Amino acid sequence: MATIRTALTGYTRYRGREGQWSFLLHRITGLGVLLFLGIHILDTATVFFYPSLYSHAIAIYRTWPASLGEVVLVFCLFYHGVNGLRIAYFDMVSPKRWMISFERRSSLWTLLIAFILWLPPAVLMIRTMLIFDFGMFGGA
Amino acid sequence: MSTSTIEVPEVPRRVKVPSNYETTAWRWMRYSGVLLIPLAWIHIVLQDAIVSAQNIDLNYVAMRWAILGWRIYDIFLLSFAFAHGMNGLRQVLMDYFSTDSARRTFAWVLFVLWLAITGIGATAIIGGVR
Amino acid sequence: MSQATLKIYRYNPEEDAKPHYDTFTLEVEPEDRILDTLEHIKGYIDGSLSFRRSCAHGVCGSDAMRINGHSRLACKVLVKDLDAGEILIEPLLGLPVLKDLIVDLTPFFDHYKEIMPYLVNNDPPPEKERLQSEAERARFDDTTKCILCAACTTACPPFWSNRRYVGPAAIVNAHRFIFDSRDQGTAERLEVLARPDGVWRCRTVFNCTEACPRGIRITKAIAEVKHAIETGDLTTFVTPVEEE
Amino acid sequence: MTQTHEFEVIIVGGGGAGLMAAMYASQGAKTAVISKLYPSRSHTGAAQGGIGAALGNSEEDHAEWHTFDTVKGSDYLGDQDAIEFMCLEAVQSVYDLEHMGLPFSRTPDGRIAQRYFGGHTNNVTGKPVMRSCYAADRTGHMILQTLYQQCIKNGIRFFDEYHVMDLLIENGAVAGVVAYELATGELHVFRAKAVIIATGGYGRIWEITSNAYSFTGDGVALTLRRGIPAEDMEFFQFHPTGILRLGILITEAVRGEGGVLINDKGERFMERYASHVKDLASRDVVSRAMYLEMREGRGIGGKRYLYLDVRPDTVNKYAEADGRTRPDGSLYRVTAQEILSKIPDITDFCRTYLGVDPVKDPIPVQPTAHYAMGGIPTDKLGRVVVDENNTVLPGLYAAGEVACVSVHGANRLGTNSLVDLIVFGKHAGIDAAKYAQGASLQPLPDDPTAYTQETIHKLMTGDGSEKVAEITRDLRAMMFDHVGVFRIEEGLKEAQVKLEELKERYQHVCVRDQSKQYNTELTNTWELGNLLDLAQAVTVAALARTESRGAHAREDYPKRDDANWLKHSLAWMKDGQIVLGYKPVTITKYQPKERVY
Ligand SMILES: Cc1cc2nc3c(=O)[nH]c(=O)nc-3n(C[C@H](O)[C@H](O)[C@H](O)COP(=O)(O)OP(=O)(O)OC[C@H]3O[C@@H](n4cnc5c(N)ncnc54)[C@H](O)[C@@H]3O)c2cc1C
Ligand code: HEM
Ligand code: SF4
Ligand code: F3S
Ligand code: FES
Repeated sequence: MATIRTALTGYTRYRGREGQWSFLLHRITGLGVLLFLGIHILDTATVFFYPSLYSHAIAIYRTWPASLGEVVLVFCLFYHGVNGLRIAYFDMVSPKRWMISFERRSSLWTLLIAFILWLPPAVLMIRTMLIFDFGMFGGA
Repeated sequence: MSTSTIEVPEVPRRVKVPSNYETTAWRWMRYSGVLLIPLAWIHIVLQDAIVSAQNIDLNYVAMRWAILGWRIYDIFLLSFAFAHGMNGLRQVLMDYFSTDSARRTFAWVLFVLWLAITGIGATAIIGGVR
Repeated sequence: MSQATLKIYRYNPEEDAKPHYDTFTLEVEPEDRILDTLEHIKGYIDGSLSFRRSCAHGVCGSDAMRINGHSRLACKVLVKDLDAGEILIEPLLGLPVLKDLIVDLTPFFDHYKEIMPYLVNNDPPPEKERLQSEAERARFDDTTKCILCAACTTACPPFWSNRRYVGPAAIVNAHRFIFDSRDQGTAERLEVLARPDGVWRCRTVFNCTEACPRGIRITKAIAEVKHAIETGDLTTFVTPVEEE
Repeated sequence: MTQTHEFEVIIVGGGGAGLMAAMYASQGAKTAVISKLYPSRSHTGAAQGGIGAALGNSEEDHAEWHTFDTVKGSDYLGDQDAIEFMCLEAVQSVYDLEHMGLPFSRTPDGRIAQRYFGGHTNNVTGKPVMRSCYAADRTGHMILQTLYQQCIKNGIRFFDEYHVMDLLIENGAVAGVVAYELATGELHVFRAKAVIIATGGYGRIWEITSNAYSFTGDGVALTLRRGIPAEDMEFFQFHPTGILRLGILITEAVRGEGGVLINDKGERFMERYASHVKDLASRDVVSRAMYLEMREGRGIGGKRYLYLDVRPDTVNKYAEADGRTRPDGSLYRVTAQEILSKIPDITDFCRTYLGVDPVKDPIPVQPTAHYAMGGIPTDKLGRVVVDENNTVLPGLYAAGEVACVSVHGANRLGTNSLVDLIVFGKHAGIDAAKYAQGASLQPLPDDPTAYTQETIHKLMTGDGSEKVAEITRDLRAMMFDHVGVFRIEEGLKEAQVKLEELKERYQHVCVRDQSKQYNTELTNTWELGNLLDLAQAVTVAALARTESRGAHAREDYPKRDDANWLKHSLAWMKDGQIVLGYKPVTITKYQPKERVY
């Protein structure tokens, strides 16, 4: 029991640095994407099993909270991907780069790259959301 | 006493380590992850940003799956992404449940879930829009 | 001379139902070690404050504790190294607290023993030394520095949640033998480390490397061990530590 | 509740000597190690420079040369049979360590690397010789780790964080020990046929010391209380280079690699005190030279410290002046990188505690209390001898810094302590197991823990008008002033008076923490009692010895006096007072000569 508590409160009681935060973010984004993916597989599968339900599902995706969620999802996937690549590169190709200076710098770069990659699709998606859900830019 | 510099022969050291599930899983996370970069990124940028849910409906899905390439693409995406994610979840749970019985239990649950959902997804992709 | 305030985690199982914090204010020099301040408190203010210590210069590994939230050796942190303001002193995380800053190290040493932390070589020894080139020796130099202080293992999130994880310190000590050209027990050692609670629980969180008072490149060492398990190759990926 | 355990051999102390003894004893007897620290935290781990053995891996060397250097270093007070035995055994012991896995640094051809150290010379040319086998600057750490690892491999029983507080002797033989378990506050009786004491030294008596908090001489103190004498207590080594104020050691290897000591005027003053080997003279010589420099006002800024300079420019300048060459004949030149790679830990200490980078700035140093040459008298098999006639106390052994064989005499040579641990630890272990096979357990006294319980009870119930921390502080400052590098009659007499006062004050301390678990206040308080007793033995023995020899430098008797003082002192404790006796030095090959470096 004590270990579970430590597991949950450790992040506030231990002042980890970049590594700890990128690990948490990697884990949260990974699990977030997985949750979405599970749902997404099931709702898409309705096209074969219950085609009539599909439009209901899609309708939910079209609401603005879902649209915002997708914006976040895209960030999660980019961050998780870039960070996963960073880890895989250090692990598989160049273990000697696992040193403090590299770790700190590369964690920040990862965040930055994920952010830059995310911006264009995010702008597009937010624009679409504003058009469809809020009738801006002349609406649809 | 010796002042010469006889190099000690460098025999490359190798050992045989029987490979086990965890080792394979670790490797899998990295290889599948790298593959997922094009697969997942293209998918999500295309569907969510460029096409967007606003323009997706049964017809769109039917049109897309009319092209065999997209079906193969989606099959790949499904198998890699979901297996990667489910194994990730299994690893996360292993951090929090350390008894063998708990680990066995959730490993089975996750396996069944993975099989079922992958099966459903694959059926849909192969079966197409009805 | 200036004043410092220390907020210290207190727990005496014979008296307290729950841990609490005590605050002490005392005169300090900027060059004082945190250990000096603790000794001062124990000597002059509250004799019951309990902690381990021995060498007082960072080589024995007794006084690892959490200082301002980081695993550190109290004898290797000077008052001036810390931000101004209250200094927070707590026991290591992830091991049962026995009293004040003293934690139960049994799980830690058990993991150390699990990975066969000794040279295995069943050939009859030569008359003189076994030869080893400077390059072979350099490969595991970094991991010979470990003083078993437990700062790393108790900074590791996977260890907080799963005490069965062997933890970075044990892997560091395994590394020291795995890449020693004289060792013959490596295959067996790697098998232990390939188990579910071996190296694979490491998620490269890096808290260990940041915490190590001996500056060991722990995450690098772990990555090299992972490689050895994965490929059986004990040479290619292993490089001596370079200066940053 | 007292638990009783039964073993054949009990080892008290998990440092280098204790673990070595455990490895060998366990091969022939049921063995356990009791240690007040986790073994890996013993002070052997702090040893930096190296372990001396005439392997001759880099240049010509012989065990006889090592023997002579040790005899000379000891200022002829070392017992020459034991020294010869140690220096011969050293070679095999170092190979044994290597076979156990010790990761020595290596020469280009793959052998154990060796380097210069103070007092180690080529007996023909008088030049320094590379005799110190090393693993970077953490040789002791590697020895301790390697031995601990081997003990784990051999499944040796450990009782960690148990303080041994009393030795049980029945019918003139060892019956066992009484230990206090820190985790529970309970007393344990360990019955044993043989007991090996390996508890290390007692440098904590002095204010500036390289020694750990736990170096409180428990072993010597508890045998002293049981009627066993302590030998040569007046000889305590002050290492020349401790970090200013903190006393943290900067190994002699820094000078071995070419570092030099510099005074306020920028002079390399050791040229004046030891024209041959200069900065690599024996420790007592260098420490005294430093004191004299500081006394003449040539300390840095007139203060009581000097510089140790290991910047590459300085090293190269003086190496050239000395005509120092590499083994292949080329000129000795170093780069900053090379220096850093040979002394990484020292560099770390300087950066952490002084904010000084040793390859860019000189290191402020002062002499620091370092090593106890004296201790429990033993023969060369580690058996404790209890009188002038070397009568053995059956079943009792001592090894390591706690013991006085005596191989270090009046001054220990650098690297010889680690040799001592390994060689005599091993032989004590072997002999104890052998003895245990032929002996039976002694009966226990009626109430084996009575004495210990009473001691603890007194400490827990004192009137509390005095503070342990204050007595400790006063003791250490007083001893550093009066019984330090230089000694003089008035100072020693004053120290004696002060010690009486301090012991009186100690009667009034009280342990406030009344809890059972992890009562470190109690153990600290008990340890202070040991320091006080040992300080008394040191002072009384120092006052009696009216000559200067090795580490014992009397300003009022500056000459060595072989006619009267070529003998070991023995100090007994009788009713709280120290009583002295003497026994002869064993001289085999080397007749005393004047000692010049
Ligand atoms: C900084 C430093 C550097 C040095 N460098 C060198 C060097 O380069 N070369 C060299 O030859 N020598 C060197 N020395 C000297 C040498 O390291 C020591 O003399 C030696 O390590 C002592 O070893 P030991 O086994 O006797 O004691 P230790 O290693 O100190 O072990 C003592 C053990 O006894 C235990 N103990 C103590 N009291 C009790 C008790 N009451 N009950 C139970 N257990 C107890 C402790 O827990 C510990 O395990 C150095 C010393 C210092 C301080
Ligand atoms: C886009 C490309 C991706 C890459 C490069 C990638 C890479 C990785 C890597 C290397 C790991 C292992 C981390 C570790 O062991 O420390 C990992 C873990 C994980 N991944 Fe991915 N991944 C990607 C996509 C995904 C997707 C699409 C999902 C969701 C379905 C996902 C879910 C997870 C989960 C849940 C974990 C476990 C996290 C943890 O252990 O904390 N990943 N990923
Ligand atoms: S690896 Fe570093 S932090 Fe971990 S136990 Fe060893 S010395 Fe301590
Ligand atoms: S903190 Fe833990 S996860 Fe790995 S890199 Fe260090 S062991
Ligand atoms: S007291 Fe030894 S490491 Fe701090």
